[in-house]
Amino acid sequence: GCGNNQQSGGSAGGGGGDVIKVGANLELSGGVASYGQSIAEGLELAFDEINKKGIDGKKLKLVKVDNKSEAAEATNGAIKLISQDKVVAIIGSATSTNTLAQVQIANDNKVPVITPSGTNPTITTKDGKVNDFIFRTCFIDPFQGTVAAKFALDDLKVKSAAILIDSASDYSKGLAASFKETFTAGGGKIVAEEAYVAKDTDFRATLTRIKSANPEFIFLPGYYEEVGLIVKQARELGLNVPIMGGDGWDSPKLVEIAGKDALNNTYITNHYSSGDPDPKIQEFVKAFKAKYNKAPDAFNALGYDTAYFLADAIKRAGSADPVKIKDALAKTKDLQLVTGIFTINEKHDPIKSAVILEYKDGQQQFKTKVNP
Amino acid sequence: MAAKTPLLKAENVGIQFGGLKALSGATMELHQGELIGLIGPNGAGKTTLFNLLTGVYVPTEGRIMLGGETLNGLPPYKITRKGISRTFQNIRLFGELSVLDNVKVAYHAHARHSMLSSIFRLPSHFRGEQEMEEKAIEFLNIFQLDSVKHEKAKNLPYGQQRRLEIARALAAQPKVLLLDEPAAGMNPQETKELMKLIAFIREWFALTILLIEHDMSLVMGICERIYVLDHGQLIAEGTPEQVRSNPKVIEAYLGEEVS
Amino acid sequence: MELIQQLVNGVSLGSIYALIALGYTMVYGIVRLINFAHGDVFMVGSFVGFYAVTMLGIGFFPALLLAMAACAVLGMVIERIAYKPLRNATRIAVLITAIGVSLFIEYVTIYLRGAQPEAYPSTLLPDRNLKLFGVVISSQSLFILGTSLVLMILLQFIVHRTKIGKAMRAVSHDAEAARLMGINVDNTISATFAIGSALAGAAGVIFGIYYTKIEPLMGILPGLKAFVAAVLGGIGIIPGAMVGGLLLGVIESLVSGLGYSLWRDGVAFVILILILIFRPAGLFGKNVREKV
Amino acid sequence: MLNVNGIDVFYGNIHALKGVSLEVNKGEIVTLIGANGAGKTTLLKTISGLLKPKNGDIVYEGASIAGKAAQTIVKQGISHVPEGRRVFANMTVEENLELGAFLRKDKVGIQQDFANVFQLFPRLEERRKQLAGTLSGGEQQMLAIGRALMARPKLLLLDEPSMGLAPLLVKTIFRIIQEINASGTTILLVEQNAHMALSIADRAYVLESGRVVLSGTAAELQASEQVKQAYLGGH
Amino acid sequence: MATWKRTRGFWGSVILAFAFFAVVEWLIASGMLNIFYVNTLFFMAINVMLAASLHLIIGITGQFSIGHAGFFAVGAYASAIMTMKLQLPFAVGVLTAGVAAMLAGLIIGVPSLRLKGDYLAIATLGFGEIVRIALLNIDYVGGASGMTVTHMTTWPWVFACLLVTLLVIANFTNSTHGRACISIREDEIAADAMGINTTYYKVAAFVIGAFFAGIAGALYAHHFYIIQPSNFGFLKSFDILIFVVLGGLGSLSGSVIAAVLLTIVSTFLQNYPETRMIIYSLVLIFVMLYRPTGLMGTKELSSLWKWRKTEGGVNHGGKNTVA
Ligand SMILES: Nc1ncnc2c1ncn2[C@@H]1O[C@H](COP(=O)(O)OP(=O)(O)OP(=O)(O)O)[C@@H](O)[C@H]1O
Ligand SMILES: Nc1ncnc2c1ncn2[C@@H]1O[C@H](COP(=O)(O)OP(=O)(O)OP(=O)(O)O)[C@@H](O)[C@H]1O
Ligand SMILES: [Mg+2]
Ligand SMILES: [Mg+2]
Repeated sequence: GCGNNQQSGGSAGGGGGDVIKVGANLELSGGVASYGQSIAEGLELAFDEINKKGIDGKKLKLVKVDNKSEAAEATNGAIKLISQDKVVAIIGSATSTNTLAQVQIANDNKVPVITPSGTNPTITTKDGKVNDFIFRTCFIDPFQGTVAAKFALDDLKVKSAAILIDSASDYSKGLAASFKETFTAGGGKIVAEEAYVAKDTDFRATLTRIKSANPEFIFLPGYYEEVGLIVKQARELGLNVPIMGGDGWDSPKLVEIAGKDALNNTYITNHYSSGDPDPKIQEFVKAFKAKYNKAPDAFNALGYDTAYFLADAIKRAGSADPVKIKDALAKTKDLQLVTGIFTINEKHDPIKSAVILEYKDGQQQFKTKVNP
Repeated sequence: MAAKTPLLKAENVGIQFGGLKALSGATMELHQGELIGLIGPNGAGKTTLFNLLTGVYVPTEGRIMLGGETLNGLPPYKITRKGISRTFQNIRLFGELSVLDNVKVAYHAHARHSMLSSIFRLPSHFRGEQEMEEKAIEFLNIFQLDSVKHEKAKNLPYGQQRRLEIARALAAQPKVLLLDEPAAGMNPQETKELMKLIAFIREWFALTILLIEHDMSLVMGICERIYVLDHGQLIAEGTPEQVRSNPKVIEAYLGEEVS
Repeated sequence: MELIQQLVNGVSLGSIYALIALGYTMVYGIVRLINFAHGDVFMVGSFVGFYAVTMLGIGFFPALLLAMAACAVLGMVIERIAYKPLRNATRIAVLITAIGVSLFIEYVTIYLRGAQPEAYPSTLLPDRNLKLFGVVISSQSLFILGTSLVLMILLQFIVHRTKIGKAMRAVSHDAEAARLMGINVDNTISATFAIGSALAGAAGVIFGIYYTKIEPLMGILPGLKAFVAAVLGGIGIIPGAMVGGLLLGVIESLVSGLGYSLWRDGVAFVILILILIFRPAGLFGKNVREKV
Repeated sequence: MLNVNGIDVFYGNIHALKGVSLEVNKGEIVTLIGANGAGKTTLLKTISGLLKPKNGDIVYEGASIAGKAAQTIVKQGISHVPEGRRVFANMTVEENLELGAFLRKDKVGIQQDFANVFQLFPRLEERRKQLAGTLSGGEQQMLAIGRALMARPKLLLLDEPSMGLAPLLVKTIFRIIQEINASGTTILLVEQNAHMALSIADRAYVLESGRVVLSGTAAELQASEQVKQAYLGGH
Repeated sequence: MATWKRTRGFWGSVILAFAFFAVVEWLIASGMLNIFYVNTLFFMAINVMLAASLHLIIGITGQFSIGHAGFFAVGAYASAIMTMKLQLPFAVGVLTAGVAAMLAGLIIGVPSLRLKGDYLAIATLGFGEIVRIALLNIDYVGGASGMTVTHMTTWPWVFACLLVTLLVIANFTNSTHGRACISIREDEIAADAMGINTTYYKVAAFVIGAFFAGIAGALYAHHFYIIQPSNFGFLKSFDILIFVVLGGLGSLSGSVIAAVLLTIVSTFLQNYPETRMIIYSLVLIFVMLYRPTGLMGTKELSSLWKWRKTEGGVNHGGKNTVA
């Protein structure tokens, strides 16, 4: 992402004039730079589109900061965006931790923060109390895990499963927890629970261990970079059982990394399918390909949706006042976006429908749609 | 003299490096106030003996005693504190430290102010540092190094570095001083001055000195007794006259007669 | 059976570490420089190979050679620009420029092509799984093990038996004295970097084929592991790097195989520290005491 | 054979050699004496190409070599035994000697020179496989000289070869220097041991604070009061 | 009287420091310093503490340690456990952080007795990684997702900790104990032969350095809301190392200046998200190419100042030079 919309911000406040400044606090360098950059691509595409029409005559201006994939830098970034750039809202970060690092700043300064992909439940609601200014675009975890467990039990009719999670990801842990709960409640048995560390490349040792536990099914909630390798190596080791994961799998790169053959007999829960004939989705895919010359992945889509989610709220708020924007964000209802039609619930989490997709020869095939 | 118990005594000491017996069965005695020479061909094991005496290497055989106390296995700094201090064949000063600080470091073991007193800048810190400074300057004066006391040691000319090494070794306040080729790299004139200096410090500090040197004018000129090593073995011991005329020494070390 | 499979897994992982560590320890041993950019040269090699295959449409061996050549040049350029001016500086100063160069390569790559991963075409080097008594061995991992063994022998030969190798070692101990022998110090160091970097490039391509996924930050962890392997084996000792790499791989696999995959690197480091405490110059390093 | 014409050499701001001139004729032993820090080592390093003169010229066999790279100069037949031995500590004695012949290609000749060096220094043959760094000071000095001889130089620059050597060896080395010279190698010898140096040299220069202050035949200098006072311990 | 003369410079700087404290305190209270600048100031102070503490280990004692983030992490987590889990006051947290890190320093000091140079470097790096991985696996402190920590770091705390750190390290260095450490750096064998207990001082340097890195950890944890093992990896250790080397190995003021400058550079580069790391890496390379000995070499700011002051007079400028 070598965007070049870096302009010197001379104007006084994000609300003044005919531009509205929106911050993006993303992982553009460091360990998870690929997620942050994907979100930034989606955001930029959406901002271009939105600015073609403008919002009540005003244009949105994206001010990005790089948090180096570090929590402290995420705090620094949020402070800078709020106090120096005077943005009306912040989009980011990609990971839960880096979003959590902004929560208190956002609440103290009354500037809404929307994370496109931070899935930790405590981001929006801590100890039963809603964080007023924090929102997210992505799914919360329990739902996907539940759907996956039901699918494994009812459709695949498996009795035993192994779980392999990304230990550094709350997302992965959340999915695994709800999967486990539903799966065991439905009479299934978890025969192995293993974990890996993000950015690993060799999973053979862990997979060998899983293999010796003889599961009928593997639940693998993780991100495509590792998932691709895990699926590939699992098949190499002769682990041919069905493998299932969540929206973190969704990327055209997954197929390239794992290989078409290895991906057969795998399933994911997702919010949408890029193969979905829905025009909204197809338009996005086309526009994205035109701009970036590649197919979008889940982070691209979430970034894109986050921009529209915010733009919609700004429009409804009729003002660039952060507090009003926050109120409008909280009232979002039946908004049609790429990753589903969504409504923000009282915990500031979106309610979206889910689909189950199966990989066949490298293509996502639509299996079922599940509503929450 | 032989009746008195020796100050420093090596009994049958030896060490092996891999297959190489660098030193074996070396026995020597140093009495209070003596100035002894240690000579021998290159690679005979002279420096190795120094390393054993100062704890740099631990002897694989034999025993080293200082005033009745066994030193075997003690770390070098403890041996230094017990009273043996040395210079090195290839100068090992603290290059980045000033001349003054080089000497102060050696006086460290005699400093009485604790780390906490320094951290909190208690009066004892200032007293201690003051005393160190005065002592160090005393040593520098003796070696005529006071004029360069703020120079970094590595910037001194060679001759001054050699002298600074001796000054530093003395600041550790040893009973026995070991000098490894103190005149190396000096011209005859400088060597003469060094001889005077060694004689002086021996008197002034009531030292016992053991020195290694290849410059026979120095060794024969000031040493009272001389030990001769060859191939890790002591081959001779005696007064300069005895050693000079010892055929074994002539064959192994001196070549023909020296003046 | 599981244990044997885990050992096989470990050896195949370890051969990758060894492959990277060989070039690392070579430069390390000769120039006494902790070349943190080595992992990034490895990454560049991987990408060069990838683009060569996907854009130029060439096969495995030409792509490998191209990547090696590109990395050799990159290595020499890095040395000339960032390390040569610091010949007389402290080693730690050069370590900082090495970190700088490492960050520079990583983020220029990200700037040019983004941080997203890329996948090597799986058709490049066919992979077959051999099954022996229930133990699965991939033909690619055998290939990697073989390659690193051959390279180890080759490197050992170059450094210890050839003239340029002697020149390298002489330069590493005393560059000025080496000049007095008639050795061209600059060229010798360049050659060292060229060889070490070419090896990194080769490792990059092979890594890409074996693991498929490559990305701009892929060099950081393997670079670190190679550093560990090199030190474990004894700095600058080529067979040491090989053994260090294999050992590291096996330890990691066994720890994961016991179900402590999250402790894997931790255990590896504990073992590393223990080994170093008992053998302060690494497994193969002679603990040459400084002669006083 | 070698003409140094008014060279100035600097270390940063330090003016180490100030317009030094000297000449060495074919077949001679020329010695250079002077106190510590006079600039003797600096001069040798400049001749062998480790340092570059700022002004002045160095002419060797009719061609200027000032500022040329060290390896070019070695190739032309000038070998330098550096001060402080500078042996390759982690290489064996044998490898050190091989490196001395780095630019040579005549295998037979190299073998012959190995034999010659071992004959001069039997101790080195005993320690063939020992790492040079663990040799004693004297042994290292022998190795350094042996290593330089392996290049079969026409002009040999020796920087304090007797430093740290046992008397017997000092004599041996001076004898060897004469032998080397007799076999046709020209020698420029830097020494603290002025006595010995002057006794084998044909001519000599005295360097003080970067300037040549005296020169003449060895016999003349030996007789000079000034030299006696300063460098011979004033007998 | 004599004592006063000698400590004049010392008390002078303490008074100056307190004046600075008061001014900043007033600016913050009056709202003239907005949260951006306050935040940058705190971040700077934390980095300075890290740099100063590593300076003691590498710059003064010459122990090549690249696992400093390990001590930092121990401090951060120890303090967070005190305040967040046990609900103890912040002061207890800060102190515990120091003590816990100190213990860690003691542990890593032990390999330093047998290892040298790169071997020590890799052992310390390994130690840092072990700390990080241990934290990753302890569910009590939140594992990979880390711990959220309430904001408690205030300017008086930051100032006090920073001042104590710098004073202790400067005082230690400018004493016979500091000289003992420097002598180890210069030549360990000779130091040993001069009667310096090298073992003791090497461990002491690790322990003191670790203590202050731990304190910095406490301030960090309570300023940035969340701590997570991944923020204490070896790249963080490198960041700290860079401060020390860029400032000039052996110069305390150099380390401080480098930490301040690099924090500013890093903050400023937030405006260039795409090229941030590229520019940063170029800064590193160019500073090292043009000043291989670091910004200050081994000199101290005070010595430059003293030198100028006493020019022509009695020269006692060497007294305060660290190296
Ligand atoms: N650390 C070591 N490892 C292996 N061999 C060693 C070591 N130290 C010394 N030696 C060997 O032990 C022998 C004695 O060495 P030593 O340095 O004591 O000689 P020396 O008598 O001091 O000679 P010189 O007069 O040349 O300094 C030498 O052959 C040397 O190579
Ligand atoms: N690398 C250097 N940097 C700065 N100054 C130097 C350097 N090397 C030598 N000098 C200075 O240059 C002058 C000449 O030094 P040189 O080494 O040539 O003397 P020398 O006559 O060989 O002395 P010695 O008898 O001690 O070997 C001295 O004043 C010395 O301090
Ligand atoms: Mg010796
Ligand atoms: Mg000289």
